[in-house]
Amino acid sequence: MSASLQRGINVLKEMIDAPVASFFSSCVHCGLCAEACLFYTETGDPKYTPIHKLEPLRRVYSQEYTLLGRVGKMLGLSKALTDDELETWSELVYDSCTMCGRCSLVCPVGNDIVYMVRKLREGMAVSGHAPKDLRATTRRTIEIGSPMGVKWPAVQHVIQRQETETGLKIPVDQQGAEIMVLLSSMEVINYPEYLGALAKIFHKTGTRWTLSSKAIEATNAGIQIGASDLAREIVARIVTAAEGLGVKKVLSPECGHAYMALRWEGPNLMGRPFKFEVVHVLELLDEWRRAGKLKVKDKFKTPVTLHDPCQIVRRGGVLEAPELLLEQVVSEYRPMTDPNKWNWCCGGGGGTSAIHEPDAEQLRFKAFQVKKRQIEETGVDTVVTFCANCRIVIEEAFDHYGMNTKLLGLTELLAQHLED
Amino acid sequence: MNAMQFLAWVRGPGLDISVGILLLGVIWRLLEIYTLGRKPDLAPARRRAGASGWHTLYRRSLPAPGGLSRSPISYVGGYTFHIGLAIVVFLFAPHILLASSLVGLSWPGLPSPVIDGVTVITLAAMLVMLFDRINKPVKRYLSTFEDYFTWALTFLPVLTGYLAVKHLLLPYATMLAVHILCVELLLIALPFTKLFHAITVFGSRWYNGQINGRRGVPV
Amino acid sequence: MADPDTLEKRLAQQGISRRAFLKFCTAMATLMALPPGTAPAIAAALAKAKRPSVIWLSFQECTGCTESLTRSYSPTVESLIFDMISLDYHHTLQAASGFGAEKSREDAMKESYGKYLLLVDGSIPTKDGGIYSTIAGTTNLDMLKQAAKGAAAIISVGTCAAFGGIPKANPNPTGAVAVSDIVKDKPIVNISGCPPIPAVITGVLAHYLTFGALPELDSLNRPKAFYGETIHDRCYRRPFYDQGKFAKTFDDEGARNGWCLFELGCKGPVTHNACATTKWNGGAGFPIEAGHGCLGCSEPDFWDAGGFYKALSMPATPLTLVTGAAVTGAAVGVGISIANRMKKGAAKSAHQTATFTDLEK
Amino acid sequence: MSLENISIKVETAGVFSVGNVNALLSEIAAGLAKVIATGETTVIDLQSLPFAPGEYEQLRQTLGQGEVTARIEAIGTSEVIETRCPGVWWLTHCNIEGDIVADVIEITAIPEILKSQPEDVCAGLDRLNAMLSQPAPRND
Repeated sequence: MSASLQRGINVLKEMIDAPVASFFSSCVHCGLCAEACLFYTETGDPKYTPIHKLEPLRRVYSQEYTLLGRVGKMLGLSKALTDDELETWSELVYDSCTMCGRCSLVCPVGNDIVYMVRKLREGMAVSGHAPKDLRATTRRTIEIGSPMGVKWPAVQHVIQRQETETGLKIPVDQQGAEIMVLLSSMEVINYPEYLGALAKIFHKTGTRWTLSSKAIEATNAGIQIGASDLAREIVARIVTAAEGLGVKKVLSPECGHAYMALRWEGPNLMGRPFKFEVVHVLELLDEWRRAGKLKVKDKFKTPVTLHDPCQIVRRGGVLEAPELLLEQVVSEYRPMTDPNKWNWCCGGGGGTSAIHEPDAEQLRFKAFQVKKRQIEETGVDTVVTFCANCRIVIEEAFDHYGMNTKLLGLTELLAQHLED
Repeated sequence: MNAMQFLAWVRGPGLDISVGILLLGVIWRLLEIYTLGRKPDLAPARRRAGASGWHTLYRRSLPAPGGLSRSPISYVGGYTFHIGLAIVVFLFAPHILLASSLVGLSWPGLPSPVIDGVTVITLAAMLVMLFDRINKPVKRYLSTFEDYFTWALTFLPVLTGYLAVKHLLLPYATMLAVHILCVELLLIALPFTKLFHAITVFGSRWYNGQINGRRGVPV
Repeated sequence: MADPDTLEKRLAQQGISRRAFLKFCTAMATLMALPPGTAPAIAAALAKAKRPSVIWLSFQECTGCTESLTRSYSPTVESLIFDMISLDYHHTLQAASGFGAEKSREDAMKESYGKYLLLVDGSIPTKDGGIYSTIAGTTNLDMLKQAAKGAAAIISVGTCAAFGGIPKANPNPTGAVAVSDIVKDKPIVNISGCPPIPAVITGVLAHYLTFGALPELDSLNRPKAFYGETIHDRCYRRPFYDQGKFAKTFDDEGARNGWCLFELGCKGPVTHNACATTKWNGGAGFPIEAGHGCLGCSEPDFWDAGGFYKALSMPATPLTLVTGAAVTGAAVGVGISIANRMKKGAAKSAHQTATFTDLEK
Repeated sequence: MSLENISIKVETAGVFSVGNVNALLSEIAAGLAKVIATGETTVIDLQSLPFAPGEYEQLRQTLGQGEVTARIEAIGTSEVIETRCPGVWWLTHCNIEGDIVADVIEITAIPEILKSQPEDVCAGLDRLNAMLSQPAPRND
């Protein structure tokens, strides 16, 4: 079996619902969503207008689910969707959309545009129009268990190193632990100190926690590419492991879309609520902070600013915790313009960072200019964030632009300054 | 057909037909759109969605932070012509009379000179919006025939209404008839074009507010 | 050799002074709604005016127009004008009857062929060969056609002759039409109104008499001098309209304060006539001054224009399609809704679970 | 039962303040300025103006009565009044029955109608000469 246009359209027909119909019926082509999209603001190319990226979905909606559209299609007044068009749109739906959801926030008629992009990607994926890099990533996640091809032995190696560095035991497959911790491949490869930081914090709070050898990977390429069937398979691994261990909470790591995949999409993919709670690491830390369990010995002296990862803040709803935690540990925090839910994307969300085509990469760097401006306006040279993907994208961009700016993970920063 | 026959037709059968089509279209389209249904969200809500939908209904009436300076014409023009239209449509004495004869409700209106002024401002704002649509790359790129067509359908009733009241161009009776005819065309087109946003805007904002409200994000 | 038949000579013969003649010309200017400064021009023109023959035909009418004219409150001027015309046939006013009357009409038509002025009041029934109104065995239709042939011009007096009027109102059982629907090859002046203002009738006659030509006309062939503006434009209650002050009933505070009658159905805004300035009954007033809205009687089809007590902005007829439209809309909506759900259901059934190989073509 | 037994309450309309009088006074002022500047006469036909009930009387009161009042008896009575504003004349022409046939305000030094007309002067002279040419009555 293989991808086909017909399968794509069929999936779109499944995906279209009352909100989609309402949104398309409300659009007045005011173009304000363009101003919210970093791919438009940084390039000035009108084809990056968010609502325009949804044209294929709109066509299917109109032709399949409206009486006038059906009649028009029958009379040959509107053309059916073609593979060529979808191929053209692939760039708009994947390369130039990070599903950051900023457009959904500004639309004057209230259209949730990113809600529809997510649906359109379903059709794009099974009609074979997802970028090949994303397809490869998805394949690795399904076959190997991780988008970056990280296997359990590699994780074990990280565990051992962090145990040595912290002098603390990192539990694995502990039946009845309170919290099961997930990691993202990026953390395993690029930021292993995150695991050590967690071990320290759990040790100080006396929390019984565990990793699972069956489900270490939190990221979900199925969500990014827009294939729910695959996303479900990936989520199911975590659900099986967590429910098998009988944990109360599953800790989503510093990774944007992982939180989206598990916290908000997971139960819908599985078709049932979970028997455990999905918590983002910052939510947990903030809970402890409020309970007085998180005391810092000193503060980070360098002024910092905060980059809010879209999927955790704007789309995930972890709105206040990051700033409250940051203010606890730094002596000077200078918010960016458009902070919190209004923040601009790093340019690499929604699977975009996995696309390594030269055009897509150049576009990503161009889109990063908005973040660059935001950082420069604060006048600081240290940026804190809490998404491994954002970190990679931002660091790449720092290199690209030759910026001498440091980037820190919030959890690690906290761990470093905790009371002994 | 002379002016009075024309006027009698638009006030009689014309109004009947257009209001009929409007009603037919609105009910049809509302059912068409909102019976598509949606799956229940099985993810446990961070916070009960509660009145999030209603909040968003209100919140989206205000410009997004920074939006006003980034798209001043869209916002200022948009506000001006929407508010202007509302004032002219709902606070001009003869219109109130029409409403009271159709639905039995009446409310105080504004003096004619005020309505005149608002009408001129509304027309100007609509012209600016048209100019902006042609001038601004994004808007021009997005625009289809429908965008210009619906603009004309909205502009003409205001223009002809003004000309009728001011006795310009055509004799009053003829212009009044043309005005009513233009309004009738607007009513007929409303359910089947983007003008339907006048109704679905509430549903769309509500959905957006509700979807994101469960996640704890006030949109 | 002075023509003894000019007005100036006749007045002089009657011992009327030049000063009296000037006064008369001032009155004429007022009558014709000409600027008062034109009196000298009128005087000059009148000095040469001839005495035309006039034939007045009454068809499907109520004699209200004749009543209006003969009860005019400035009889001296009118009588002077009637002195100036030779009214050769008017079956209500003339003394002769029967064959004698008809003969005088035929004689006048023969003698002044091509020169006489034809005044018509009443509409002309055309259904069934026009048999619904006959005079001396001749249908109105035939009589009009005959009389029109030799006429220099035709003046349609009253809305019936001008636009068909009440006889033409729905369902128009006699197939009534206006003079202008039958006569196409003669200049026609419509002096509409039900009845027309007497001063307007005499004003048009005076104009013809004075200048030997018809006055300037609007698109409905009405003299612009009298029908150039709407009642609304010249109404003394207009400021209340502009302020948005409307009487809601005929006995409310607004009505007592003389507020605008628009909401009570006044057709002033769409009615062209001189009532608001010329007024009726010797200047006593006009309908709006008496507290009643204008009916719009000088406009075509005023009888069927959606009700005298319905404001212009209100529906002329009740909305009848609303219920049917709502039911149809609901039916269409439910239909498409069911079809959509079936289609979506089918799409779900057709769903094949995707594997990663399904992402490749 | 006679009509007197029916109690009828007569209500007179108050003066409407719709602004016609002021507009007209401005027009009159402009006419006066024109007379001063160019000597050109302005004539305003009061019957072609839309007066609200009471406004006509209000105008009459405002303009008032000045130094000159004249009556002309020619196919009915005409009353010529100079108002309190010299140069502003109010002419009311009535027919033999006493109905008003023309009602105008003339802004000029002296209304044309007051002047003796050359034709009438000639006619008067003719009549006088005719009288003179008759043999004088003999005193018996």
